[in-house]
Amino acid sequence: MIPGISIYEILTITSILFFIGVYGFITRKNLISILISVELILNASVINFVIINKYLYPDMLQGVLFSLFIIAVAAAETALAVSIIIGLYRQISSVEVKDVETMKY
Amino acid sequence: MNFSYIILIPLIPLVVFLLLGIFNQRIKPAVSGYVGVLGLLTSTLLSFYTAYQYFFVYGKANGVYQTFVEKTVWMNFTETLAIDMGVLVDPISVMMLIVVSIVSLMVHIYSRGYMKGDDGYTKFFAFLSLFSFSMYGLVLATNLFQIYIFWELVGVSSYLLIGYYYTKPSAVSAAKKAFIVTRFADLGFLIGILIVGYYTGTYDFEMLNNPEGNAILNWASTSFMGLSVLTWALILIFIGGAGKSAMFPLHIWLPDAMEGPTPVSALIHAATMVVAGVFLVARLFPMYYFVENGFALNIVAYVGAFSALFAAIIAVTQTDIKRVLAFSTMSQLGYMMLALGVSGYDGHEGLGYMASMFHLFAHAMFKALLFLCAGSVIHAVHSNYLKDMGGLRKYMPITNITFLIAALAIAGVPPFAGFFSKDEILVAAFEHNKLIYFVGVFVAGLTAFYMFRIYFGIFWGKETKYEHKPHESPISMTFPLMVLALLSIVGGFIPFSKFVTADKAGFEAHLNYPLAAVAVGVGLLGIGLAWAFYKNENNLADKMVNFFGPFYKWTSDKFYFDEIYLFITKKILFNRVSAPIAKFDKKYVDGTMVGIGNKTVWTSEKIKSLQSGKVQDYAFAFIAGVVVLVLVFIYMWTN
Amino acid sequence: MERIIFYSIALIMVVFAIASVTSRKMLRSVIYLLFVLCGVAGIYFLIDYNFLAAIQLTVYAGGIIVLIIFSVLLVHHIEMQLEIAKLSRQILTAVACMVGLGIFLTTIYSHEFNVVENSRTTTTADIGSKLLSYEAGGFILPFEVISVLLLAAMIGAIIIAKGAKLTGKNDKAL
Amino acid sequence: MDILTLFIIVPILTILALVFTKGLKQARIVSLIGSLVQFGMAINLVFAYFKERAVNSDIMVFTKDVVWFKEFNIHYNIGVDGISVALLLLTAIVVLAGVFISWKMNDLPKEFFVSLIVLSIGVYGFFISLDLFTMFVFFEIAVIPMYLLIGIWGTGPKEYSAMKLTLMLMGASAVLLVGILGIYFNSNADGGALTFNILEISKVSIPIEAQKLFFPLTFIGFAVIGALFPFHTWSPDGHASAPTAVSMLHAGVLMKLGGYGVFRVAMFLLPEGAMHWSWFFIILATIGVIYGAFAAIKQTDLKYINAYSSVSHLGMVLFALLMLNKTSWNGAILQSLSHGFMTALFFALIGMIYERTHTRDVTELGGLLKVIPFISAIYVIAGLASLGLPGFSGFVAEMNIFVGAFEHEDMFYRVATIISVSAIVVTAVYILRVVGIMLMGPVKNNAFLTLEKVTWYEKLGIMLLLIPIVGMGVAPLWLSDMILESLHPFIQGVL
Repeated sequence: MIPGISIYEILTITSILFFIGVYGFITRKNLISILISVELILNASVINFVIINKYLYPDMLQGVLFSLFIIAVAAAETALAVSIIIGLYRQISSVEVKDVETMKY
Repeated sequence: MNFSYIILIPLIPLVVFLLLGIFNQRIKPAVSGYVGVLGLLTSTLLSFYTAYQYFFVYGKANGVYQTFVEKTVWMNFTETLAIDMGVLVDPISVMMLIVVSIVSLMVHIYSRGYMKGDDGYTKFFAFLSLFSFSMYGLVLATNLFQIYIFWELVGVSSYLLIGYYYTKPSAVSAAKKAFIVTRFADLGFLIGILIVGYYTGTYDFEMLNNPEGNAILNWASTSFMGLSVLTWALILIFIGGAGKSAMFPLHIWLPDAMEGPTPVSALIHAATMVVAGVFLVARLFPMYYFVENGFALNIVAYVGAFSALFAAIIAVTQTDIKRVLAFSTMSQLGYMMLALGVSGYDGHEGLGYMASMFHLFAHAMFKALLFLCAGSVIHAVHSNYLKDMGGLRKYMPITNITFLIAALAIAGVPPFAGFFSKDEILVAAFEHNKLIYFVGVFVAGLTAFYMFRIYFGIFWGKETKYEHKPHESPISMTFPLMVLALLSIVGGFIPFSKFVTADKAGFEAHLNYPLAAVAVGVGLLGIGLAWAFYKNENNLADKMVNFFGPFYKWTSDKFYFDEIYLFITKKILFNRVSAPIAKFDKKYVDGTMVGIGNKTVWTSEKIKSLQSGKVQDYAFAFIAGVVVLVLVFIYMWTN
Repeated sequence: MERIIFYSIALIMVVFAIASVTSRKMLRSVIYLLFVLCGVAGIYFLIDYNFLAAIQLTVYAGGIIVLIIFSVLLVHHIEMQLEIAKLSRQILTAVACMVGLGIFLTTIYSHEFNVVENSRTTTTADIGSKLLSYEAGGFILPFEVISVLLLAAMIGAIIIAKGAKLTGKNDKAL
Repeated sequence: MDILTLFIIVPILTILALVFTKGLKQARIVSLIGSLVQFGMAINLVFAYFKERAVNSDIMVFTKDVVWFKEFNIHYNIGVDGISVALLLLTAIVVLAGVFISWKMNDLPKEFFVSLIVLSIGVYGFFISLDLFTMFVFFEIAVIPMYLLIGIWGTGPKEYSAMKLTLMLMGASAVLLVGILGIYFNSNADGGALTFNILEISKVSIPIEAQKLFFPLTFIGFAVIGALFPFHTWSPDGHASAPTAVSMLHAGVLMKLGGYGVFRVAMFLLPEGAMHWSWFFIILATIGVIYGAFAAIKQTDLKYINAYSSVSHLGMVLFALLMLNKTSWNGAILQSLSHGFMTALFFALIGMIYERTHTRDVTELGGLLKVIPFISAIYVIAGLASLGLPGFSGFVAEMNIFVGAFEHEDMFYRVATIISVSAIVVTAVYILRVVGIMLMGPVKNNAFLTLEKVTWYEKLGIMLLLIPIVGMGVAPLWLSDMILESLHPFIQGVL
C-alpha cells in the first residue's frame, strides 16, 4: 500500500507504460528497439501483478511469485533474443526489420 | 409370289465389297476383278429374273401393277414411327434395278480393262461393289428413311470413287466438294423427311403415295407461311433430289466430279446415282401431284427446265470432253425433272411421268456409253482436252461407231432410243406448259449441237500429232461399248407406257408426228451446224466465239458459279464465320474461364502483401483488430 | 510524502518510456529503458516489496540492460541514427494505442476494486518458503520448470549465437 | 459377391496386383488381364440383364443396399437398367482398348496404369450408383486421376491443361454438390427422414420452387463435364495435352458422365425444374452444337479438331436430353455411346499418327493414306461415322435425336432443331477437310515414307472400338429397344 495512492492511479500508469511499449513495438524498425519495447510491455504487466497482489490480496504471494517467474522468463527471452540478433547480424549484417522478412507469403 | 430372293440383289455386291475391302492386300488384282464382275453378274441375272417375273408373270392384278413390300423393323423411334428395312417392288423400282444392273455390269467389265495395272485395282472394285449395293438399296427402299440411308451411302461411295486418285489434289477437292454440296442438299431432304414423318406419322411410301391415304388427303390440315407443311416438306425433299441430280444451283459438284476414273463417271455421274433425284421425285410422285395441287411439282418443272437450258448452254463452250458430258448429263436430268413436273396422274395424263422414266432408262444407256467411249478415247490419248484429239476415227473404229450411235441417240434422231423418250417428254410439255416446251425444244437443238461438236472434234477434224499412236481399246472395254450401243438402238422400242406409268395402269402411247418432226428437225439442225463448224478445220467456230464475245466467256467460265460458291465457303463461311468463332472461343469463352483463374491469382497477389512477414504488421493488425472488436462489442452491449 | 515520490517516479517512468521508444539513438534508448526499470523498482520499494525490487534491479537493470547494451555495441555504431516508421504509420499506431488506452482506463475506472487496507511487509523468507513449498498453493513445480527453461534458454542462446559452424554442418547434412 | 460390386472390386484387385509389378511388361499384362476380366463381366452383364429383365420389371435390377454413413442416411446403393448396362459396356471396351493403345507406355508404366484404373473405378461406380452421394463420390474419384494423368504423362503445356481441366471440373463439382444437397434437403417434404436414394426421391415430389432453384445447379454441375457451351474450354486443352489412352477414356467415357448425370439426376428428380429451364439450356446446347462444329473447321491440331467435334456431338446429347421425350432421350443415350466409341477411336488413331510423325498439325501432314494405309483407312471410316453416315452408330443416334426433337410443335423448338440438324453439314466440312489435307494428296514429307506399319496391339485396340460402331449402326434394334424400355419409367416423371 502506498499511502494516499489508489490502485486506479497505479493501474493508469501501467496502462500508459503498456501502450507506450505497444507503440514502440509497432513503430520501431530495429530489432533491439523492438526488444526494448517488449521489455516495457512486460514490466507494465509485472507491475500490475504485484500491485493487484498488494492492494487486493495482501495475504497471498501469488502475484509476487508470478512476477518473479516473469522476470526469469524475460531474462531467458532476452538472452535468446540477443543471441538471435547477433546470429542474424553475422549472417546478414543487419538487424533492421525490413531485412528480416523471409517469412512473408 | 416369293420374292425374298430380291434381297440378294443388293446383298451380293455388299458381300463382294466386304470381301475385297477386308482382304484388300491379300487378293490378286485379277481375282478381285473377276469376283467383282461375277458378283454383279449374279445380281444382274436376278434383276432380270425379277423384272420378267414382275412385269410378265405376277405383277399385274386387274390391269394395274401391284406394289409388293416385304420389310422388317430396323429401329423404333416411337410406338408408331419406325425405320423399316425391306424391299419394295413396283414398276419403277424394277426398272431401276434393270438400269443399275446393266450399267453397273458393263462398267465392271469395262473397268477390268480400263483400270488394268492400277495400284488400287482391288480397292476400285470394292468401291464399285459398295456403290452397286447402295444403289440397289436405294431403288428398292420401302420408306423415306431407308432411301435416305442408301442415299447417303451412294453419296459416300461417290465421294470415295471421285477421290480415287487421292494423291491428286484436284481429285481430293472435287470429292470433298461433291460430298459437301450433296450433303448440304441432303440437309433439306432430312428436314423434309422429319416434317413428313411428324405430320403424316409414317415414312412408308405405300401409305404416303396412296391417293386415298391420310397423308395426301389431309395435306391442307397444317400450313406454314401460306403453304401446306407437306408442300414445304416436298420442296425440301426436292432440294435433296436436286443436290444428287445436280439441278441448278446445286450442280457445281458434277463437273468437278469428272476427276474420278471415267468408268466411275459413267456409272455414278451419268447413269445411276445422279438419277436418284429424279427417282426420288418419281417415287413420291403421287404426293407431289396431289399435295396442294402440285405446287411443289411446278417448282420441279421450272428448276428442271432451267437446269436443262443452263447446262446445255455451258456444255457448248467446254473443252474438256468429260465436262461436256457432265453438263450434258445435267441438262438431260433437267429434262427428266421437267418431264415429271409437267406430268399428270391418271392414264394418258401421266405421259410426262412415263416419258421421264423412259428417258431415264434410255439416257442411262447412251450416256454411260458416251462416257465409256470418252474413257476409251482418254485411255488412248491420255488427255481430256478436245485440243489434244482429232481424227481418231481411223485408229478407233469401234469407239467411233458406238460414240456416233450414242450421240445420235442423245440428239433425238430416230430410231435411236433418245428419239422416243425425248419426243414423249416434249409432247407432255407441249400439252401442259408451252414455255417449258419451247425451252425443251431449244435444249434439244443445243444438245445435238454440242454433242456433235465433240464428236467431230474427237473423231474427225484435224489430226493431232500423237506421241504414241492411238489404238483401239481391248475387248474388255469395247465389249461393253457394243452392248450399250445395241441397247441405245433398240431401247426406244420398249413399250414403256405399258409398264411404267404414274397410276401403274399403263396406256397406249402414240407418236405425235408434228411435234416429233419439230424435235427431229431441231436436232438435225444442231447436227448440221456442228458439221459445218467442226467437221473440217475452218474458222466459223472462232467467228461465232467473237460474235458472242463476253457471253462466250461467261459461259465457258460456267457463269462463275464455282467462284460464287468458293466465295461463300472460303470467304464467308471459313473466314467470316469459322475463323471468328475459333478466335472468339480462344479469346472470350476460354478467355473468360482463364480470366477467372487469373483474377483469383491476381487477387491473392494483391492481398498477399498483408502477409508481409513483419511481426510488427501483424501486431498492429492484432491491436487494431482487438480495439475495433472491443468497440464493436461495447457498442452492441450498450445497445 | 509518498504521493510526491510516487508521482515523480510515475512521471519519470512515462517520460523515459516515451523517450525510449522514440529516441533515434540506440544506446540512449537503452539507457532510457534503464531509467524506466529503475522506476519500476522504485514502485516496488514504495509498496514495500523490497526483495522484488532488488531482483528487479539486479536482473533487469543489472543483467538484461547490460545484455542489450552489449548487443547494441556488437551490432551498431553508437552514433547511428535509427530509421523511423512513416508518419502515417506512427499516427495510426498512436491513435490505436490511445483508443486502446481509453478502453483500458474506462474499464479500470468503471470497475469497483475490493481494496484491502493493510501494511504488511513480505519477507524474503516468506517468498522462499512459498516458492519451494510442496503443499497446496506451493510453487515447486513452476520453479523447476523455470529452472529447466533457463537452462534451455542458455543452451539455445549458445547454439544460436555460435551459429555459422553448426548451420554449415546442418546444410551438409541436408 | 454380387454382379455389380465386382465392377468395383476387380479394378481394385488389379491395382493391388499392379503394385507388385515391375516394369512395363508386367504392368501391362496385369492391366490387360484386369480389363479383360472387366470386359468379360460387362458382356456377361448384358446377357444377365436380359435374363433378369424378362422376370423382373423393376426400374433397376441387381439392386443392393448397404448403409455406409448412418447420420446422413448415405447408402452404398447400386443397381442398373438398360442405360447403365450399355454405358458399362462402353466403359469396359474403351478401357480395354486404352490398355492396348498404351502398350508402349514407357514412363512410369505402373503408376500410369494404376491411375488409369482408378479413373475407371470412378466411372464404373458412377454408372452403378443409385445414391446421390455415392454417385458424387465416384464422380470425384473419376475426375481426380485426370490431373495426374495429364500433368505427368501429357505433352505440350500439360501442367496448364491439367490445372485448367481439374479446376473447371472441380468448380462444376462444387456447383453440383450444392444441387445434390438441395435435392437431399428437399427429399422429404413432409418432414420424414431425408434420403440420397434416387429411386426414393423420385417418388416424392420436391417443391417446385426448390426444383427451379436446384435444376440449373445440378444441370450445370453435370453438363460442364459434358462440355456444355460456354463451359467447354477445358476440353480442347485437356485433350490436346493428355496422353492417348487418357484422351480416349476421357472423351470416350468420362464426358459421358455429364449426360448420364443430367439424365439420371437433374431430369429424373427435378422434372418441373427441367421444364422450366429447358428453353435456356436448349439455347446453350444448340449454340454448342453449331459452334463446336464451326470452331473445328479452323483448327489445325488434330486433337483440337476432335475436341471441338466432341463439343458439337455432346452438345447434341444435352440438346436431346432437354427435348424431354422418349425418342430424343433414346437418341441422347445412343449418341453418348456412339460418340464414346467414335471419339475414343479418333483419339487412338491420332495417337498412332502422332507417335509416328511426331506432329499433330494437319498442315504438316499429307498423303498418309499412301504410307500408313490401315490407320488412314480407319481414320476415314471413323470420320464418316462421325459425320453421321448410315451404317455407323452416329446416324442411328442422330436420327433418333432429330425425330424426337421434331415432336415439339412450336417455333422455338423447330428453329433449334433445324439449327442442330444443319450441324451435320458443317461436320462433313471439317471431317472431310482433315481427311483431304492429312490423308489424301501427295506425301508431304519424305520422312513419312518410312513410317512404321500398324502393330498388332494397335489393330486390336482399333477393332475393339470399330466393331461396336458398325454393330450399332447396322443393327441398332436390340440396343435401341433395350434403352427405350429402360427410358419408360423416366419419361413418366416428365409427363
